[in-house]
This record gives sequence, structure tokens and C-alpha cells, in this order.
Amino acid sequence: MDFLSGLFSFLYQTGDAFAFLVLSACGLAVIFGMMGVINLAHGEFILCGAYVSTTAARMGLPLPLSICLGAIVAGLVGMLLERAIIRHLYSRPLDTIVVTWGISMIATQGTLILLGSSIAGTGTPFGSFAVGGYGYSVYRLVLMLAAVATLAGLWLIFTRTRFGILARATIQVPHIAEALGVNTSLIYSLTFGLGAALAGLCGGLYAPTMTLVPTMGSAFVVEAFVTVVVGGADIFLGTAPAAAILAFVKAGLTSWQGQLAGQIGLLVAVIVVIRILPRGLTGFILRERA
Amino acid sequence: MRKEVMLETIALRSGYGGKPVLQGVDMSVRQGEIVAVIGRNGVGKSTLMKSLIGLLPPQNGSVLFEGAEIGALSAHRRARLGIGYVPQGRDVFPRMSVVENLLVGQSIDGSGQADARKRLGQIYGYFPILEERRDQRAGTLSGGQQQQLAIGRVLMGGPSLILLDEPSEGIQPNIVQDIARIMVELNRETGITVVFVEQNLDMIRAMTERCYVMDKGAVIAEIGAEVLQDRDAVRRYLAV
Amino acid sequence: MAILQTRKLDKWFGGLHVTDNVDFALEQGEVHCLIGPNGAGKSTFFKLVLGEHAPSGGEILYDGEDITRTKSYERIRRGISVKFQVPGIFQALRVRQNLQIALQHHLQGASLDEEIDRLLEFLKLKDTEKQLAGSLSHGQKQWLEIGMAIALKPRLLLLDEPTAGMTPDETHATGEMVQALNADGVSVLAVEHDMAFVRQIAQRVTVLHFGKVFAQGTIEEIVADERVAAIYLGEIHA
Amino acid sequence: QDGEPIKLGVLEDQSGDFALATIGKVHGIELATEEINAEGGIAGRPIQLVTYDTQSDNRRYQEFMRRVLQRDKVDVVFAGFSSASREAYRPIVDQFKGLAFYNNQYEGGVCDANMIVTGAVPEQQFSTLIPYMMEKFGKNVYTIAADYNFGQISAEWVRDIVKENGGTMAGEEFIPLGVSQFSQTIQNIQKAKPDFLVTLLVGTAQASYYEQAASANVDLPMASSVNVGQGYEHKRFTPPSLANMYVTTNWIEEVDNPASKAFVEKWHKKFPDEPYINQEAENSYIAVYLYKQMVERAGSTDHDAIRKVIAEGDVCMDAPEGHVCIDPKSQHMSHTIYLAKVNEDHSISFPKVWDDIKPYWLGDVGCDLTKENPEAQYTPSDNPKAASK
Amino acid sequence: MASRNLLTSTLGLLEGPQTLGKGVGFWSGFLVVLALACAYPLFADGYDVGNNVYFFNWAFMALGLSLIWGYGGALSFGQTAFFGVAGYAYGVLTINIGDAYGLTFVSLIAAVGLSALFAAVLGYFLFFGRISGVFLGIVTLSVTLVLERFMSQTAGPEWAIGSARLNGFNGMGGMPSLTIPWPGGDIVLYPDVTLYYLTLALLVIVYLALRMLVNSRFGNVLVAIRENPQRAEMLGYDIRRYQLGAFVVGSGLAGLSGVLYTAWGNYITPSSMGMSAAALPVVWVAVGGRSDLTTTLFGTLLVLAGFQYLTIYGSQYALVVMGFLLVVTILAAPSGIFITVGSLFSKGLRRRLARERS
Ligand SMILES: Nc1ncnc2c1ncn2[C@@H]1O[C@H](COP(=O)(O)OP(=O)(O)OP(=O)(O)O)[C@@H](O)[C@H]1O
Ligand SMILES: Nc1ncnc2c1ncn2[C@@H]1O[C@H](COP(=O)(O)OP(=O)(O)OP(=O)(O)O)[C@@H](O)[C@H]1O
Ligand SMILES: NC(N)=O
Ligand SMILES: [Mg+2]
Ligand SMILES: [Mg+2]
Repeated sequence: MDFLSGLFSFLYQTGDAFAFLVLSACGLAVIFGMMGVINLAHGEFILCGAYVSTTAARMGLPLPLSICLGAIVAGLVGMLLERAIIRHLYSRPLDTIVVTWGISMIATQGTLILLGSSIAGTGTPFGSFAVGGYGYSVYRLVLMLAAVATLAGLWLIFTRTRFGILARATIQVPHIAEALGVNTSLIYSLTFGLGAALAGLCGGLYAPTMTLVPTMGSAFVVEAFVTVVVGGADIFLGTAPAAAILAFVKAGLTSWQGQLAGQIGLLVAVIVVIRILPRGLTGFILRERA
Repeated sequence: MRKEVMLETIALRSGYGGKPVLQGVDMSVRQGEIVAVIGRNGVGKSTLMKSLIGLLPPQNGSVLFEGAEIGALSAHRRARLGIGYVPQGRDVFPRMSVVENLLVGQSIDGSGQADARKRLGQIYGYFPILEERRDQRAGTLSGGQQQQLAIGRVLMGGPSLILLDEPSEGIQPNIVQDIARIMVELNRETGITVVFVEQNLDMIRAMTERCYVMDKGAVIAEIGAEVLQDRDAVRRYLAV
Repeated sequence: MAILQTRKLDKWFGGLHVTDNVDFALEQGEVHCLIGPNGAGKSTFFKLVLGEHAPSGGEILYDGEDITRTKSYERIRRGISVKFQVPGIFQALRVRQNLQIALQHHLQGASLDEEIDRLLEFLKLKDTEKQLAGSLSHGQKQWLEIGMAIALKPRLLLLDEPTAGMTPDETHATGEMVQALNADGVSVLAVEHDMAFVRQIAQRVTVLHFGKVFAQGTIEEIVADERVAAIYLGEIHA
Repeated sequence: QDGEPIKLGVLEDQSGDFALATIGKVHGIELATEEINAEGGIAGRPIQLVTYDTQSDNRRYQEFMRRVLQRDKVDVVFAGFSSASREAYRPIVDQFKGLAFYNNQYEGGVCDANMIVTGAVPEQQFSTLIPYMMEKFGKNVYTIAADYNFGQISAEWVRDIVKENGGTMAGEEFIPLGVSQFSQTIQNIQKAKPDFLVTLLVGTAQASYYEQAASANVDLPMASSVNVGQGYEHKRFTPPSLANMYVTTNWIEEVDNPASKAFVEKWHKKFPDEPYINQEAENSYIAVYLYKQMVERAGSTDHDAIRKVIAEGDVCMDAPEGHVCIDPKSQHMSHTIYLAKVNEDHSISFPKVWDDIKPYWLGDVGCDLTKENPEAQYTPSDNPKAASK
Repeated sequence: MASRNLLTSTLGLLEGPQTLGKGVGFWSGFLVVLALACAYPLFADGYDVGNNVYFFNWAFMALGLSLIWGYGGALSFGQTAFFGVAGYAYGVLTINIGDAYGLTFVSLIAAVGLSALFAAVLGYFLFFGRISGVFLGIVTLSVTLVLERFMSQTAGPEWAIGSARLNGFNGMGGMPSLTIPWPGGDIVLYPDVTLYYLTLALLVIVYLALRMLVNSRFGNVLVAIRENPQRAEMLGYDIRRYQLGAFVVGSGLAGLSGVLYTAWGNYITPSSMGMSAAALPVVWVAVGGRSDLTTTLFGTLLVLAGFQYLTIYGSQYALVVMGFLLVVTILAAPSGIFITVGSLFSKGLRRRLARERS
């Protein structure tokens, strides 16, 4: 019994870290992993999702709908930004660092100016359950499920739908996709919008568990980038195992040596994995399969 | 039985940034015709093809497709009119599988899934290696395999006009012959119009009776079957 | 003596046996053509010789020395040089700088400039010397890459489809260049699908098929071989 | 001289991570300044504010501290929220022999004659809070603290006080700044089964702890020296995630006395959008009045003259929180300490108030700015007394 | 004779295909700018002089990043790691050995050396492990974040090296400024005129030396690696060595920035290795135009001064305006602000711009 509750606890912690990494990373996996746009404003899309969903929930919309609304608004904002700014930069992806950094500054400070230094939260729904004498949050199980569902959904979209195929084609060789009749400009908008919406979804999902302040996005950014990059070129192959490995390391070290060890361990794991697999996990998986 | 003019350029000028390459190209291709474009390195053949499909905006002059001006249309709109383009250097989507590459080509006519299966079967018939390597990432195909994929890809969209930029490049001799045969067959069966840039005289001869010669960004001659039969005559056109 | 030799050279990509126990020898001073169907493993063979890919088995000898584990750049320094199938040039640098980077190994100062000029002339790229290499036409890129390969003054030159996209005259000129280099003692191994070119330069031809040596001999012997015609050449050359 | 404005530099974070807690500090200074100027200024000289937004960035403190001292030539500067920002600018203040007010609660220990500190320090917040909690809830204590100077030193204080009072530490955990996920920490706490929890969490990310702990049903009394008073979490979070938390603060806007009520009222009149007036806002407000008093008594803004006034030991005033005085040895301030309790519905009650708690610790360990100026920061393990032992 | 040849050919490297600006026009411009910079303290007050020294401090890190990223194509997101290591090293050394006898300068050299050594070890691990592209960016970022998180928790008394307390997140202070030994009283280089000239001299030396480096054979190869590493290797270059070389030099310069910054403000903090600190050099370099030393240098100074100006006068809108300016600059000036603006006036730049646009 003690062993079982210990095991449950470890799985819960790993699953919790996994959910955080996956949900943080998914939007970035699309925008950075697929489109090559180094999106330093990723955290601000998360912020957008969190603020919109919280506001909607406080106005009485049911939480699941509020979260979807957060994702949708973030997605629309993403499409708008893509149209206005990002699309001019596909040929020089490195410049997106500066632009998205600028966007992030505008968004964070703009939020502070317009909405003040914080907004009230909604509280975490669903309460708790107990295993082996410890209380656990039910909502965090929901987050884990949401992470798995998001991964599956993305995989389906990108490998099983026509949009997914056209999106990947557009991003790999845009001018040829265009010459083959693909409306690449629409595809770019939709893809960027999808990435932004996923970030918004992350924000909406985590909003009930966090402090809502204009700088809250920064809590996600490093983890997101690290997960996507460790995953490697093929985000659908790479992101899930990357998140799993990093979550395992982080949860293990955190429970063994505390939060600092978990944080540093995560980063060291990143360095080690990339050193062993210089093309990320994807490179490794593909070599095994090909 | 004169057929309608399908594709026509009038004093077409285009180029890269400030640098003009095409200096007023006039050509005209009739429905159901197969026409070759030849010329030395760097005279602007690929530039012409890119201007036809719309990857380069015209700086001047016009491009007419089935009588309508298409010079202002973006590439994907032109493609959807039924123009297929096989670029020089193949440009397959490297991190997508062979089938996925083929499916992208469908956008030319935006057809549905049912049709896709039939077309795939047809293309696998032309290029059996593509079926064999259906799930291999295109970037790891050999050069010639990629070229076959690039050709198969536009055929997926069932275009009515196809622009081929050096289709024989990197392809083994017997498949070059196959490709020439396939094009001629398709042309006969479906009436597809073909404009192709090529250096391989055997392929040119196998496919067409009419050929534009380009130099310094302009069409300098148009030659017919008799001249094409004469290797040395063609060479003279291509010499400096 | 063989300048390049492989013994039981083997390469797998996952389940695909791309190079299958290849025993091959290129004699010193020889011009040798490697032909074979698409996907036969010709380019892969080059990449193995250059150390781009690590072989799954077997060994590679250069000048009698085992170079199977030697680093790529070290192989180049020992006198191997290559033009790839897909042109590999420095796209954002000017044509002149491309050549300079190749030539600065053994030249500097005024003699470097002279040699660059000479090469540009020879490659018919003089007009484009200030252009970015990425803006060259496909054929011009091929020339440039050939130029970079020979600028290294190699003892063994590997050419992967050097004449793709060239007019017959240009192809012929390339053949003459190869012969000139060969006359200076450079050994050449070329992959080509253009039989006219193979005819022009090859002293010996090896046919690769499914990663194995399928046939070997003079061009006449190969062209006469019905099996080669069946898998590769088709009716025109038969 | 006469009628010339007195320049008061203000370096506070109006944007970035800390803005939440510090915008109010600027407002406090502005409010006091307005009042003082309306009454004729300091000895007839109006106060002129020179304000820069330091953007929660230590480098901006360095840039602007040089600017206010060298270019704007301010007479005094009120600067800094995080201790790191204070340490960033302190060498510059020392170099130019400036005079800086640090109006923030912190880990304590700054022994520097060029600094005056009006915020609360550990001996004021912990020697009151911890014994109270131990008596009320039990002697087994668990601390979670931000993993940096403030958290570590505060945790050391808690540990020492728990020991002195015969209690035990059920556990101690340090959380790196910026961490926002607490599942493991929550479990560790549940495993240790303490009688109460001391939370020394800093920054907006770490505040996420409360919501997460509540949803995992961690039902423990909590004690803190930073929350509520600084980050007004009870206003921002949904009840009852902060219920049963006890905080020692030298003032918050719920403090229920006439002076305090009047203060809150005039504040909200001037800044109707202020979400909350926290203790640092009040400290900043007080500081302007204290400075006024010092200058008027010294007859000039000269630092040596001001320090002579401080040395007299009676720079005191009646503030919204109660009577406060500047301690000559440490140049820190005595405080009225309120024990604020967060109820189920996140309303606040005050079970206990301690009057006039002095900032005695620095003096005890050998800091005496009336005699010498080491320009240093001492810690419980690193101070003249510890060294001489 | 031979040595003279060597000299002229070395000086010849001051201009070349890898750097903007050549000929009499450019160098007279250079001298004018230099003269203005030298005369500046005569007209400016102490604050401005010291503030400019502060701006100069960062320029070294930017130039180093330009070498690594702009020229070598390796985006290091962790230059601040070397900045921090050198800053802390300077602090630890000087606090322990003091500031007499020019020991601060010994410490400066040792600290820069230490950061270069650290870069050599890390770079060996990275480049010889064939890590490139975004992977390199993330690994370097991770390294700097590890250092930041580690240093943040060193508040306790056990974290001391000799008599130097690391002092955690609050940062390490109390190290002396650079000090020149002088008969009759050492000269302490506070952020003032003497420090200004010293830093300016260093900056000019580093700038010119880097120009020579990138126009040399080494620079050619570095640029070649950026364009096509596989081709560069197939020309017989051991690309890993060249990348490592650039990385060590560039990181050493980041280290120099770290030392100068630490000595300037007598303070170094873990947050100088954090996420937002790490992004800043990338922003400076990109705004100016990363693939040229001159534009990098001026871009960095422009962004630093511009942002400070905005912060002074922009109140809480400063960050919004900065963000807006960054976005507009990058959109309107694809090859960096200087090349784009310069191309309005100069034909050469116009051509370069057209090239980069296409
Ligand atoms: N992207 C580009 N930017 C600038 N100039 C270019 C670009 N692409 C091609 N050019 C120039 O345009 C001219 C024509 O090139 P094009 O590719 O059309 O030649 P081509 O006839 O197809 O030659 P090849 O037979 O070698 O493929 C050449 O001089 C080339 O240098
Ligand atoms: N990285 C890889 N992963 C998987 N398969 C590969 C990889 N590289 C090459 N192949 C396969 O190995 C085979 C040999 O390829 P290679 O490029 O050597 O052929 P080739 O003889 O040069 O053909 P071509 O004449 O078309 O250039 C092909 O079937 C190709 O699909
Ligand atoms: N001073 C503080 N709370 O850092
Ligand atoms: Mg071409
Ligand atoms: Mg090949």
C-alpha cells in the first residue's frame, strides 16, 4: 500500500511536470518547431489566453468554454500579428527574435498599463482527492489529460489532414508549395494562428492555478523552448518523448533534492541530451527507423 | 486544325531585384502542343519558367493563359488554373514522405480524396520506385528518385499545362526515355500542353517538333523538326 | 597501384542495404565512371569515400592507407576533392570569394588573385565574379562548384553528375577539362548519366546496381552488355 | 538656497516583475510630496520629484542612481524594491556620498550610513509572529522560502526562533525565484505534517503556491512576513486559498484606526484606481515626512547634518501605522507590527498588535553608524559579533 | 623588408570583403569619429562620460557575438554566461588580492582568461559534439540559466571564495574599481574621464583587431562555415576548430564586458546571466546588423542609448515604445538599421541592401 501510494505519487508528479512541459511547448512546437519563427512572445500568447479565459469565467461563462475562448482569442491575435508583421520575416527567421521580443515587451507592458498589475483569478475547480493520506488536485489530472489530448490532436491534424500536409509543405519549401497551388499565405496565417491558439490554450488551462500578472508568460518560455528543441526537427515525433524525459528528470530530482535540483537538473538534462543527440530526439528516432 | 493559343507571352520582362534577366520574351504555345526551350547556361530559361508560373512577378509585358492576362496573379492562383510546374533542382519537400509530397500536388485542382487514390495509382504506374518508397522521407531519396517524385507530384493535380525545367536532369537514361514517352502519351490522351526546358537532345527529339532557342534573356530563334534532327545545327544555336 | 580502394564496403540506411559489399579499386591516374540506375548507391558511395557517412562495414583505402575512420577534412587535405550532386557552394558569398576560400589553402597575396582570375576565366564566370553565388543559374553553380573542387589541386577528384543541366557543348568542354586534369596526373571518379560524357572521358566504367558492382569494363563493353541495357540504358544505347 | 526646490529622486519599478508591489510606493511618495508642498514644503522649499522607472532591472538602478546623483544632483533618493536592486545601487550611493532611503521590508542587515531603511526587518516580523504561531498551533514548523538572500536569511531567523522557543523544524524547502509549479512541494509538506507553515514566497510566480495548495487540500495555518502586506494575495486570489494565513506587517490598508482610515481615504481620493495600498507604500509615504523632519531640524539637506539629527535618537513621527522612530545605530525604523489574519472569505482581522518594535538586531551585532560606517550588509552568520566569537 | 611586408599585409586586412568600409573616405570618417570620441569628455559632464563608459562596456560583448553569430553563423544565446563568469572572477580575485600594484589589471586579464577557458571547454564540448543551429542556442542558453540559478542561491556564508562572499541573488559587491598604480597615490578608475579613455582605447583596439581577424584567412573560413559548413569541410577545413576559435574569442570579449561592467559599478549579479539579460546582446547585434562589426558596434550603442533615453523620458510607456521601435526597425531595415539608412546615401550600401533583399 505504501509502495503503491509512493508510486502513484511519483507518477502524479511526473505527469504533472509532463503536462506543464507539453502544454507550454505545443504552441511553440508549431510556431518555432515548424515555422522556424523564434517566438519570444510565446509567453504573451499564454498570457492572452489566461487573461481572456479568466475574464470570461469571472463573467459567468463555464470554465471549459472560457478556456476555449482564451485559445480562440489568442489564435486570432496570432493570425493578426502574422498578417501584419511575422509574414515579412519568413526569409530571415533570425530577425524574428528581435521582433517577437519587441512584441513581447509591448504586450507585457501594454497589459500592465491597460489592465493594471494583476487581475483576480477564478480559483481552481474540482477540488481534491486523497491517495495514501496525501491530497491531490483533481484539476491537475485534467491538465494531464489535456496535454495528452493536445498531443494527439496535433498529431492528427498534421499527419492526417490535408491542412497538415499543406502546412508542412508550405513551411519546408514555400515557393514550390505556392507553385503547386497552395495558398501559402493563408496556410501561414492558419499555422501561426494554431500555434498561438495552443499557447492560449495553455494559458487558459493554467490560469486557474496561477497568479495572473502581465509577466506570467515568462514562467513558461524557457521550458517551452527547451522541450521543443530537445524534441528536434520533427515536433510530432520529438515533443512528446522530450517532454517525457525532461519531466521524468525534473520530477525525480525535485522529489529527491528539491526544486533547485529539479530546475538545474532539467537544464542539465537538456545539455546532456543534445550533446548525445546533436539533432535532438527526432534525429535519433528517425535514424533508428529509416 | 489550328488549336487555340493556350499560353502566350508578349514582350515579357522580368528579373531579380533590380537585375533584369528576361529582356522581352515573345512566345506562344497552342493547346495540346509540346514545346521545348533550349539555351546555354544562365540565359534565362529557368527565369522564364518562374515568370510563367508566377514565382517572379513580371516587370513588364504580359503573360496570357487561355486568352486571359495572368501576369498579376500569384503563383498559387495560376497553378489552380491548371498549370503544373516542375522546378529545376527538384525541390521536393524534404521532411515529408513520398506520398505526402504527392498529395500536395493535388492542390493544383483541389480535388477530393477519391480522385487521389486513382491518380496515385497512375503515378505509381509511371514511377514504380515511388510506390516502393512510399513512406521514405523525400529528402533521403537519391537525386533521380527525387526528380521522378517532382514530376509525379505535378501530375497528381491533373494540370492542363505543365512546365518542366530540365526534367531529365539526374535521371537514368531508360527512365528519361520513359518520361518522354509518358509525356507524349499524356499529351495524346488528355491533350495536356507541355513546355519544357531541356538540354538532352534525345529527349527533345523524342518529345517535340518545335523548340524556342533563348539567349541573353530573349527568344532568338524558333526551330522545327528538321533542324532538331541535325545535331550540329542545334549545337550551333547553343554555341556562343 | 590503386589510389582508392574499398574492401567489402557496406552501408545500411535502416532496412535499406544501399552499399552492398563493394570491392572497388580506382587506379592511380585513371578516369573512371560510375554509372547505374537511380538509387543504385552512387552518391552514397561518394559520401562514404568522403566520410560524410560512416560505413556500416568494410574499409576504405586511399593511397594504400586506411582512411575509414579519418575525418572528412583530413581526407580532403590528403588530396581528395569533390563536386556534389546538389551544388554545395557558399550562396551568400560572391563568386570570387567562393574560389578564394578554396584556393587560400596553398596560395596567398597576388598569386592568389591571379589564380582566381585564371579560374574565373576558365569557368566562364568572369562576368559574374561579383554576383552572389546563390544567384547564379543552376548550370553556373555547377561550374563554380567544379572550380572549387579543382582549386584544391586534388590528386583524386570525385565528380557527382558534373554535367547535369549543361548543353552538349558545355558537357564536352567539361570532358576536356577532366582530360586536361587527368593529363596532369589527377585521378578522376565521375558519376554520370550522360553517356556521351562517359564515352568521352571514361577509361573504365563500373555499373552499380542495388548497391552492388553489377558490371565493370570499358565503355564499349558496358554499352554492349544487354543486362546493363535492361536495367539502365534502355533502347537508345543498346 | 531659500525657495530652491529640494530634489527627491525616486527610483522604483513601475514596470516589469515587481511593478505589482511597487507602483504604490511611487504614489505614496507623490501623495506625501503633494501634501508637504501644499503646506509650504520643507523649510519653505518645495519638494521636486525626479522619478525614473527602473523596470525591475538592476542595471537601470545603476544607470539612474548615477544619473540622479551626478546629473540631477538630488538631495536624497528613495530607491529600490528587491534587495538585489538595493545592492546594485548601494556602491554608487557610497561612491558619491549620496543619501538613499530604502522603504521596503527586507532580510535586514544593511549597515551603511548613506542608507536609511524604513521597511520592516526580521526581528520585527519574526520575533513576533513565530512565537505567536507556535503557541497557537503547535511547535512543529515547516518553512518554504524563496531561494535567495531574503528567503534564506528569513528562514534562518525562523529556524532560530523556533529553536529558542523549544520547537522543531518539520522541514525547510527553498524555491528558486520564478518557479510557479508546486506539486512536489505540496506533497513534501503533507508528508512532514507540520503544525503550521511559514511561507516566505516572493514574486508573482511563487504566489501561485496558494492556489495550488488549496486545490490539493493542504489545510494548514500559514505564517508569512511578505504575503498580504506586500503582494495583497488575499485580494487577488479566490477565497479560501489564503484562509488561515497570519502575517506580520507594519501596515496594510485594512488596519482599523482613525489615522489609518484617513490615510486610506485621502489616498484613494488621489489614486482612485489603486488596487491596494501595501505596507511599502505606507513606508514610502512616511519616509518623505521623516526626511522633511530631518532636513528641517538639521537646517539643511547636508548629510552630515542630517546624520547628526538622527544621532539624537528622536526622529519620530505619528504615522498611519502608529508611532515610528529612526534608530541612530542602524538608521532603520521602529514599527508598530500588526498581526493580520486572513479569514475564510479573505477578509482581514487583527488578532494582535505589537507597538513599537525596534530594529535592534544590527545594533546588537555591532553596527553603530554614529561611530563608524562599514557600508556593509551583515547577516546572522556574517557580522562583527559572529566574527569576534 | 620581410617584416615590412608582413606589416603592410597585416594592415591590409583592416579592410576586405568581410567588413564594410574601405578606402580614404571610410578611414577619414573613422578618424573623425575617433577624434570626436576623444574630445567628448572635454564638453560633457561627469555623468555623461561615466554613462558612456557604461555603454562602451557592453560593446565588447556585442562585438564578440557578432563574430560568433554574424560571421560564424553560430547563434550563442549564452554570451552572458561568460560575462558573468568573468565578472564574478574579477570580483573574487580583486577582493582577495586587492587593488595595489596594478593587481586589478592582473585580475582583469585573469578573469577574461578564465571566461575564455570556460568557453574553450564548453565550445569543445559543443562544436566537437557537432552541435549547431538552434541546438547550440538552447544549450548555451541553458548553461547561462544554470549559472544564474546556481549563483542565485549562494547567499549563505558557506558560499565564499577566500574572503569573497558570492552573496546569492543580491549580487556580489565590494570589489575595487580598476586601479592604476601611480607614484604618490594610485589612480582609481571611477566611471570618469580616465576610465573613459581606457575603455575607448580598448574598444578601438578590439574593433580594429576584429576587423583584421575577419578579413584574414580565418575570417574567410568562418564565413564559409556560416554559409555552408558541409562545403567548408569538403574544402579541407576542420570547421570545428574555426568555430571553436571564434567562440573562444567572442566569449572572451563577453568576459571583458563582464569585468569592465563589474569594475564600473563595483557590483555583479546572477541576473546578469538570466533570460532577459541573455536576450539583450542578441537584440543589440541584430538591430545594428549582425554580419558586420561596424554596424554591430554602432547598433549596440544606439540601442543602449536609445532605450535609456526612452526610459528616462517615456515613463511607463517606454517599454511599449521600445518594443514598437524594435518591430518597426526590423521590418523596415532588413539588413540592420545602419545598412538600410546608409544605403540612402551610399551606392555601395545600396547594392549590398539590394543583394540582401533578394
Ligand atoms: N535568384 C537570383 N538572383 C539574381 N540573379 C539570378 C537569380 N537566379 C538567376 N539569376 C541570374 O539570372 C540569369 C538567368 O538565370 P537562369 O536561372 O534563368 O538561367 P538558365 O537559363 O536557367 O540557366 P541553366 O541552364 O544554368 O539553368 C543568370 O545570369 C543568373 O545569374
Ligand atoms: N539518409 C538516407 N536514408 C535512407 N535512405 C537513403 C538515404 N540516403 C540515400 N538513401 C537511399 O539509398 C539509395 C541510394 O541513394 P544514392 O543517392 O546513393 O543513389 P544514386 O545512385 O546516387 O542515385 P541517383 O542517380 O538518382 O543520384 C536510394 O534508394 C536512396 O533512397
Ligand atoms: N526585500 C525583498 N523582499 O527582497
Ligand atoms: Mg535553369
Ligand atoms: Mg546520386
